[in-house]
Amino acid sequence: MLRLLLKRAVHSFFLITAVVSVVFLTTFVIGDPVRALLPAETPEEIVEKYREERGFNRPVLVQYIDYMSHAFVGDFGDSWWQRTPALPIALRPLPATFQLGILAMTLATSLGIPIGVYAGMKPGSWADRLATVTSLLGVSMPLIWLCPMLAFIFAVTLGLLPTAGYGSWQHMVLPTIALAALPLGRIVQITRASIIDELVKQYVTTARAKGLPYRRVLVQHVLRNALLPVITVSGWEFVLVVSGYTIIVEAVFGWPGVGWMLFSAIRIRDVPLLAATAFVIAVVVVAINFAIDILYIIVNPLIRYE
Amino acid sequence: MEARRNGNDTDEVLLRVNNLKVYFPINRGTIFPRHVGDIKAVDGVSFEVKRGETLGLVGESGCGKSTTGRAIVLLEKPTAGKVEFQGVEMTSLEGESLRKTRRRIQMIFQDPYASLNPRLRVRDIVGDPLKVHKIASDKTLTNQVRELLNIVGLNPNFVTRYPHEFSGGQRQRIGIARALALRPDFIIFDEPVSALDVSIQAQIINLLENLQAEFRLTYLFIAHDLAVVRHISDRVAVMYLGKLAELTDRERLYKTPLHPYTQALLSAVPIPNPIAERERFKNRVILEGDVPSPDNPPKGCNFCTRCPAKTRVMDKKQIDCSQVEPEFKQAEPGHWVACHLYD
Amino acid sequence: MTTELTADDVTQARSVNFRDKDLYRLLRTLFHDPFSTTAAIILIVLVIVAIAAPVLSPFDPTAQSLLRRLTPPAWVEGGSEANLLGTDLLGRDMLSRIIYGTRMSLMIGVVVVVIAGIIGTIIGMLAGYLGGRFDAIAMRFIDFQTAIPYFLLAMTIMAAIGPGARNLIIVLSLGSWVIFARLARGTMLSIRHAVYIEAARVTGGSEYWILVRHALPNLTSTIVTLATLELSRAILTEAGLSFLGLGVQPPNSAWGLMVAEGHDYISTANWLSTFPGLMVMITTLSINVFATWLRKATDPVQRGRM
Amino acid sequence: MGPLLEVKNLQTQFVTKEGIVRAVNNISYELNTGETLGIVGESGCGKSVGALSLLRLIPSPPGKIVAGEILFDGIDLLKVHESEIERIRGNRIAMIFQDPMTSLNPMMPIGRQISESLELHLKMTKKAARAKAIELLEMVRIPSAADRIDDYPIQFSGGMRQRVMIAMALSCNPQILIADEPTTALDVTIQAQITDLVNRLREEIGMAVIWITHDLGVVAGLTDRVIVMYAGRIVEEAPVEELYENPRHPYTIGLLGSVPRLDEERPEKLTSIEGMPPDMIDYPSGCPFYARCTFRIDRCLESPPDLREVGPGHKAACIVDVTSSTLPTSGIS
Repeated sequence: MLRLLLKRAVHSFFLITAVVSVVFLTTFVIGDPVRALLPAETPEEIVEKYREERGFNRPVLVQYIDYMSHAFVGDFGDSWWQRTPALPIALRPLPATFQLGILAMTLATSLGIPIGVYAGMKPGSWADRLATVTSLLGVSMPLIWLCPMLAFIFAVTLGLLPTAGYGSWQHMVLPTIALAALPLGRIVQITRASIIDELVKQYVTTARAKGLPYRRVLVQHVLRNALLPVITVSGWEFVLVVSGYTIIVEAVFGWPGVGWMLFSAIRIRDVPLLAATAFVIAVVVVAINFAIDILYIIVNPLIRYE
Repeated sequence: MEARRNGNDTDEVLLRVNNLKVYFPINRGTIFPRHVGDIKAVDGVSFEVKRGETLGLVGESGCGKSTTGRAIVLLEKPTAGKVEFQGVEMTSLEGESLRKTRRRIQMIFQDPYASLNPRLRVRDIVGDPLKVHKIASDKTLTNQVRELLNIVGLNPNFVTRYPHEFSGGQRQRIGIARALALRPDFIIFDEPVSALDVSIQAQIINLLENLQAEFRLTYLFIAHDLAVVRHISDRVAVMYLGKLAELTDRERLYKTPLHPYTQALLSAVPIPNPIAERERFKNRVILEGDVPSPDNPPKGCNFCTRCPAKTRVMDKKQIDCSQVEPEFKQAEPGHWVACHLYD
Repeated sequence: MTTELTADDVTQARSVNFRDKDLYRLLRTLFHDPFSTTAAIILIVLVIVAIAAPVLSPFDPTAQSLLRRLTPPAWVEGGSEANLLGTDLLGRDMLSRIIYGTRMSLMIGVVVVVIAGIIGTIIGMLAGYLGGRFDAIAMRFIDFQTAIPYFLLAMTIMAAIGPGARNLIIVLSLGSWVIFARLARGTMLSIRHAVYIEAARVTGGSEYWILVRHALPNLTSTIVTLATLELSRAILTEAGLSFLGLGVQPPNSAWGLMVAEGHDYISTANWLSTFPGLMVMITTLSINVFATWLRKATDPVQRGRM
Repeated sequence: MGPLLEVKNLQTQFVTKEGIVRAVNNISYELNTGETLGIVGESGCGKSVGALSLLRLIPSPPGKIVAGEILFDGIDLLKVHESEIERIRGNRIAMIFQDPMTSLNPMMPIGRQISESLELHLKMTKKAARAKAIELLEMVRIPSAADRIDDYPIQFSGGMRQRVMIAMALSCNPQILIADEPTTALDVTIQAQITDLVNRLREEIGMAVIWITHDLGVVAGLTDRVIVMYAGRIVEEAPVEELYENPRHPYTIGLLGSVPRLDEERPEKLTSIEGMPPDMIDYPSGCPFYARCTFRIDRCLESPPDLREVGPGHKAACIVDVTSSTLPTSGIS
């Protein structure tokens, strides 16, 4: 088990390295950071001088090693926009994203698992149809459309909630719903499939033949076994929420989270801030994966024998 | 001894397996694998099959009987040993010459559902071997397939159907037709009837016997069902944990088994006769425990952990079975056994 | 389940009595289900629209007319018959822009799926068939890339190499091929040890013959199903990136871009983002419904599941 | 005293897309206290479905018990409330299944799976149930039971798992044990261990056993009386010696001829039954065995023959008076 976690830690280290490397590669090698930094009409000699000062004329590999060694102590340089170290700036919006992300995942799992379980138990029932529709909509839903529509209906037309912004609970409602929609679909789908898979297994008949009431068989035998894949998928979805969905949702609702920070950094071409934000997101992703692994080990006693 | 049914008058050795070993390495790590042990599926097996006879190979699951059969047709790569077919060393063959030799040896598999490609029609399943070896032209192919279906007792009009349209017994017949297409000399049956119901099983067994007589075929019949093996075989080999325990002709094996494992195995088989079976039930030799794992077989005789005759060996011969491995040798002419009792 | 008679046994017992014609049977199951029928029809229409965009669109999608700017759809007060779905900020005809947007989105999606599908399938098949070190390395790479927060990297890469349809295709293909590779490898692995493959080997079939004749046909249906799902994902990601200004650029029309352009006018001119967003939704939903049917129809094991 | 269990005209069907599968068609039999009854038949003959129906364990949908009565100790198991039958399941009637690999919950320690029913039916405390579970594991001869009680099924071999299943089934001293092909998935030496174990425990507990199998050998040694099923019907029923010595239904005769035997001179050919069992959806209106029968006459097509008395305690569902000696030599290959 320890081996597994150790393996995971090594894997995580490489993962973060890879993300930072890709950012380095795209911004410093493919893109030209100096051009991005200076106004477009800067004369060539000033650009060259600047290049030299900042060390951008050194060989790429040297730059890369230099960059990575700084990155691993959390030094991504100063943000070009705020002129202060980039990492603290990138960390600041993290709580806001977690607020939304955790709320959305709680909503998605607390709705999705019961719907999925019920649908799996009774194929063909209304719950099953609801599950089918939810999961299909979930996997097909374009966030770029869902967000404006939610804003239009609840904020503009009904005037119940603010269109965008941060602060009160009212501000959280729409982004949370938008963020929960996609994971909800996926969780319903996997829960349903998992329950169906589990229910036809022989041990269920054994448990019923023992005289256990159906409800007890379901809770004590089936549910626990069926939830294993649900945990894995929920973890993946959480990862997608904080590293993908949130970028669009925060952009639409003006929510000051990491997604919004990333988008802003790209828009204003603040390379250090972009790298720092990407690093933060990668670390969060790794941390979530780690948490899921540990949860999985706790819930699945058999992992020791695999 | 009963006369051989299939007119085996030549005594020509068709297949000679010598000290065959098939080990499956246990590796840790994927990119830089470390070898940490072996599953010794087949661990030094030797036997001969004469032209026209049926050699039965019995044993319980995991004893290596299927792996032996698969190694003969090189579906598994032998770790060591020789497989000589009509004087040709099989293990050294590659590419085209291997494909040519394979024509002579065919194999029938256990699971009639998995052994037919679900996306091909019967015509293609049975006709493919003919096409591969360029025996039939496109024109004659269908007719040849129809004829083969007829031989195995299927309606020739089934050529355009897909495997899922057939029952288990019918599928097994299709598999047999496919094997027969190349007019082989030798067919290896890997549990050909164990997935089938009793009444269908009898149909297939009868078919196999008819085909053997008609085409002068030689069979290696691998199965766990001792009664089926007794019915179809001329000689029988018993396998336990990767090694042969006993090998002799059918009558002797079933009437006077020498190896304690064979004795226990035969005693464990329930027979469909209530009065006799009740008696057997009372006197049954019940082996303790399970078969040990082939990645860590016992030292000495591999049967020593369950052997009821272990103390007898100690008393009579002063041999510790858990230390000394018995040799597989003839206890009497034509009767091979690996047990210290017959040293 | 101890029940001896599964549905499959029944089908098997029955099917001895009839001859199936594959395509016929497939189509019959399609038209049996009104949802998949509708989805199929919508998809056919979309493809026709994409191909015949120049013929079908009433206006040049780039033609601006400041006089007619922000005309609402025809059925709303102030709308005109000429611009069925209204006009945008610059007075361009919405219907024409949506028609060209269909062309753009489908084109990008299809090209991505074809590129990623071919590369991924080949690598996956080889990994599965060759096994050994090639497989181990390919697998590590695939695992790794799947774990990386993809949308984040897509954004940085697009920011670095510059937006536009061609770059979008490159980036989306980079994200998609691993999924094909993983599936192809998995299927290949299960097929490699299938008894019928061994049977083909025993009858003397060459490796090439086995791959083409026996392995490939068993691979196609799963790959095709995955391709439809990936098409939907590519369209969603493209829309998301275009929405953030990192995808298709004006004056080209793309659904995501149009939603973004209309975003600030959500309270005054909601048709600007409603219709293009709806198009994304309809397209991905139809694809997913179709894919669900396809999976069920081609894989009997999946029957009864989602 | 009346029989312990009485099954009357039981019919179980499955609704599928293709049509209604008539898995069990009107079967009736009795089981006496302490008796061992064998139910023999090939796959798809309805023997397992029939057994599952006894405890209402048929998955529904698609399955449904459409008619019949199952009288156990004076009550009709098909009519009582679900909670009532739950009190009987695992307590007074227990069941073991074919595949020991999948019959246990892989995620639950075996001790817990045994003590569960002890707590449920015998109202034992957790502690007492655990102690009893160890005792039961020792009874089925699991070595060092006390150490292994918290192990998971994956840590046991197939034979050992089947022992755990038996311990679980016998935990509440049931009056009836239904054994649904419990040794089919096991090797023959392990099968001998299990049949020996069940036979001994049966005598100790004094329970009745319904042993369902396709293996005519297993039935011969274990049972007092045998029922032969074909296509969802009972075609023959007789005391075990009588059935093997004097089979009176063409199917039973064919079945016995199909088995290669260890105990007799090897016949030149097995007498196989040609053809296949009937389609359970397009169920034949006459005798279901008609198409494969060598004794068939036109009258067989009129209606499915009822079981009729052909000897003391011996019933067969055939309108022709057949014995193995009247076997026509032609027609059977």
